[in-house]
Amino acid sequence: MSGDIIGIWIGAILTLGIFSFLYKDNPFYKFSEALFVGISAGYWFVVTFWQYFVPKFWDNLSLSFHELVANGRIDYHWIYLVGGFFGVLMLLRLVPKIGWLSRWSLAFIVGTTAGLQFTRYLESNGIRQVVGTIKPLVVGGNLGTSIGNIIIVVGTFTGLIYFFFSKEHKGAFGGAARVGVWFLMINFGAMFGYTVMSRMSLLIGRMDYLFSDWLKLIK
Amino acid sequence: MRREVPLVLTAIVGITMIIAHFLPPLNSLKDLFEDWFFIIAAFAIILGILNLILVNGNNIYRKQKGWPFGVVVILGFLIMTIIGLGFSGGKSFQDPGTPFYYLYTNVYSPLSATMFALLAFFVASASYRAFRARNIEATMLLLAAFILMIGRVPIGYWFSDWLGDALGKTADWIMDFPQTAGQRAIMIGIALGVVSSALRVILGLERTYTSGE
Amino acid sequence: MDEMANREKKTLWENLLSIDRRIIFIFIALAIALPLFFKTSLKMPVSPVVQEVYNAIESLPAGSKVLISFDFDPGSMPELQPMAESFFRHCFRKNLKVIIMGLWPQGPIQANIALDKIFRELKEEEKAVKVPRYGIDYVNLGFTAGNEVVIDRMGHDFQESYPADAKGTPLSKIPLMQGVKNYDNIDLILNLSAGYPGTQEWVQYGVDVFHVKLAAGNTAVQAPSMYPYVQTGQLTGVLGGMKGGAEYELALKRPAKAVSYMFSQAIAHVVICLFIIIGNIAFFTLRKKKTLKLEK
Amino acid sequence: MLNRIDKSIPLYFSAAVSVLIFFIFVSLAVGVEKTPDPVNESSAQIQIPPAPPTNVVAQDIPNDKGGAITISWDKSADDGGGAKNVTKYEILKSTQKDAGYKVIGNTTAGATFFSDNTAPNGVPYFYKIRALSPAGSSESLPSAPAFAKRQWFDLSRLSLFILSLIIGFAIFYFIEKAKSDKGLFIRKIAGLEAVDDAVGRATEMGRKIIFVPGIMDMDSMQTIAGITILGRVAKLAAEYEAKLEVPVCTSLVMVTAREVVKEAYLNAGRPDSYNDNMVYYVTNDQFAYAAALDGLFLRERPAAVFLQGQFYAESLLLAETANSVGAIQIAGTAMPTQLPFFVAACDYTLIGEELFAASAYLSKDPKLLGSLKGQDVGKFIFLLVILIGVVLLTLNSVLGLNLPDLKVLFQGI
Repeated sequence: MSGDIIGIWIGAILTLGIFSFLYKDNPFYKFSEALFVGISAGYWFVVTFWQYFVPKFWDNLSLSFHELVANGRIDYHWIYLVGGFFGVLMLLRLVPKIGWLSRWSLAFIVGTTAGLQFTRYLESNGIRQVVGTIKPLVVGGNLGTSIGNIIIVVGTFTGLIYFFFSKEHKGAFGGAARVGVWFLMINFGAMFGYTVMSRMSLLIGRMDYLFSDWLKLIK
Repeated sequence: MRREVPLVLTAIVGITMIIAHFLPPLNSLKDLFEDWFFIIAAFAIILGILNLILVNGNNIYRKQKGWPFGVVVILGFLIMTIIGLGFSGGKSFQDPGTPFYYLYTNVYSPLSATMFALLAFFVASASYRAFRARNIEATMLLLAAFILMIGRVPIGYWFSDWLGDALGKTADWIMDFPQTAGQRAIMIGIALGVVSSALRVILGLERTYTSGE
Repeated sequence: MDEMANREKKTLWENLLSIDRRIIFIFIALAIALPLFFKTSLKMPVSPVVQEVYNAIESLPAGSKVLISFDFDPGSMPELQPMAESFFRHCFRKNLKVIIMGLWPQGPIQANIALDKIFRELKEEEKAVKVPRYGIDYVNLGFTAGNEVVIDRMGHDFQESYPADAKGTPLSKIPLMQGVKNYDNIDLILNLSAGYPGTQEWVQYGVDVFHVKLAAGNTAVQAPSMYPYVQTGQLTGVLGGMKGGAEYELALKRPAKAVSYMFSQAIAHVVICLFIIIGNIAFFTLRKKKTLKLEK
Repeated sequence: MLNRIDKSIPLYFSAAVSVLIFFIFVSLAVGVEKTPDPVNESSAQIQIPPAPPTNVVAQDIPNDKGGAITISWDKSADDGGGAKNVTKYEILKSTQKDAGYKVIGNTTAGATFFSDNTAPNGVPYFYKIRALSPAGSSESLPSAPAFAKRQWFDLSRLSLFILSLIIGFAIFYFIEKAKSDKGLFIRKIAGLEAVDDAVGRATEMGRKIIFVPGIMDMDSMQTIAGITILGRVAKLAAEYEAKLEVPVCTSLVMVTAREVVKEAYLNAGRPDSYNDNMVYYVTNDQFAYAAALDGLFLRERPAAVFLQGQFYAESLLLAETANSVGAIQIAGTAMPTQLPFFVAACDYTLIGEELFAASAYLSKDPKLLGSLKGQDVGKFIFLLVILIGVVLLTLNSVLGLNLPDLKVLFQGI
């Protein structure tokens, strides 16, 4: 029980330490910041070890090792050694003379990312959004939907025109691009306004922590 | 070897990933490569940690300005790591009752949540500065933000059910139509940007990170 | 007009335009903190998307299995933790079996924090109700890396992603997991999500492929992009941010944190809007003055 | 200018024609949509045990690597109707039509299909569905035999494949073409025009440039785009002899960014000015990283801050703090949720696609600029699809016609 109380005191003091940044930079904030950096680096190191390294690498290899010892069979889990190989290449950066070998691992990562995201974005960001925009401009007897559809089609169309790089924004093309910018602005404003709610609730959460969990002023 | 292997490797892996998307027997390559990525990242984190210790250790050694905070960074890291790896029951290090869980809930979590909560203040100061009706574009930004801010909370209901409903509905309408339209244009543009960058990377046109020396 | 007064006024507006942001910070802090001390609950209708989530749980017979995926971290606690608590309250009240998992590393810890609180509450308030037992009434599978791939693999067999629970007990030895092979044996999936991977991935890889029944709680930022899925029925319902959490508490007839927070929320919004209005008045007053000067 | 537009017209035209041909081709392939069979709900008598499920159909799951069969059926009349007492369905499988059935799984009431992922390729299986209620159970007739097949090409992704080819080819074509075509027009991007000024200002003031490549790892294209921009900025910084600092969030980004910055200094002819300490790791944690950067901004008071990459909620934490110390800020991200904050708090913001165009734009390399023109062809195709699709649907709606819905083309996606 007392451990909990000490814990809340620690948490509350660190909370105030971060908030003190709003006034100005000060040793209290610097301490909280330094502790945060250290603790979080440790946190992710531990998480990486137990939740990535062990299950993805160690467990897979020990599985295939057991299979080899028990049945003399070479099973497909050995393939995770390739990942380990690239991982070790990364660590070779610590040896200046052969550090350049780490670029092989970078090349593998960058190639994978480029290939994966090529199709992923074209599909989910490109085609899905295009399909979503194909709507009839006039829907019989439903003025609201008609207006909504017209706005979506016009907004997407002109917004996309804004992004053209190889045409000068002049004349009718420039006019369309201008309308496109209006839609982008409405999008930004709306997203901003929408997010305010969520940001305020974060602060409410912290205030509640201070006033009810720590000071017990609110029951 | 130094120059060619990375370029060729990037191209081969990239093209394989694209093709694998269309050939069902190769679909699982994606999962495998992602697992490999996690393994590489897990190895690589050691580089980052060494760098962190080196930078802070250096500050302490040379007694540079603010060096005591370097001590805090290194101590924080060591405590969390030693407890997490050695004294919190291995894989179940996140279970309630472990020392790791205690540090998580009482140190990591409050720091993280408070940092996030600073946004409440910054949202206010940024909107005060940025939302001025300077021209048509800025006015649209301002109006959309204003209506959404009012419409999303039940302020209108203080006065009357009707007003609350009308404000909420206007806010929903903006989100559903003009907002969606702008968002779509951005997203489609991004799709093409990614496709083009990915292709430049695969073709070896943008290769700053794998050539040289 | 008096020269002096004119100059003074001008400086006032100018000061307002380039106000020290710390003054805004104080107002925001007060706007959030003070209302917390008043027990005011705002009039608020329970919106249909929230009611749908409530109905989805309410309609399950006792003993049904519910999978809750915790896909968020402490940063989103104020928004999602009240929802998590409400979900647990509702599930345990209905005697449902709860399986917890996480696509975010910190998710399962958040689940433990919520459970901790609920159990204490149960012990204090409703002594008659038995506290749920681990392995029989609920189980925490923990986190596993792989994002949407995890969702896909679990559709074939939970074992592919989770050979054991978070404590390392093999699933085959956990009573609750008997007869649970994949989503076919789960009656409802709940997802608490603050980003990627989250509700969108559950819809695309869980609902679209394996046709599970899914309801979600989201941060206010993310919720609007989920409404289209609710329209098409891919998602049963969604709780959006603190407001969604508050509405759910009202639906559950057990107002808790989220409801009491809504007052602060509203006041803070009013304060920001007032600042924006003041900023614009100052801006236009100054601009008018400048043009007048130019005309002279 | 006119001349250039003229030259590009045939290309836009041929792109349009190929898209149209593709539409016609796929429309024919997709064919007319089947109307679903009406569900038979007439026999609502109270029966014990429940009425059996009917119309059991087993099929290979299309477009997969094999090993799976999907089974569908019509609900028992007592599921949702009649006695309403069906609690669940069991799925039975056998290699013979009349014997040897074993339960392989179950579903809740109301379900009408099940995927069997344990069917080896090429082996025919029969399936039955058993409806269970407290009063008893009843089995359906067996399905026709089905066997799992491996498909080599995923036909549901055909339209994506063709589109990838067209856009990929367009980009490739313009990269090649740009090698000879010197006068390629690219519109001004304000945020990128300001890069020179920002670096110059940092040099004059003798203050630092801080470059933040987002908080994600190298498995994001946005991070990669951010790092290529870092390459251009580092080269400028080397030329101007400005001080550059790059705090990063993951180890892989640290390693990559070091390569890039080192290379840039080498290319600028100042390899001696480079040292590894310019790029350093802070922590993998989103908010701890933001806390460290905010402290850094206040203490160093940088003259210019670049925020280029994938950002989440920390976007405004960084931008507002950098703004408060008077730094010129050039931000860029493809995260639609964070763009509003950059737009509100930064001097310049690269919006979505502009982030990916930035490195090409800054390099002024004709080949890279050519790829931007290729992207425009992609946009043109998308605009065309939207336009045609909208016109067809509107005609249908206004005139009551029955023209094809272009959405059909992308059904599988």
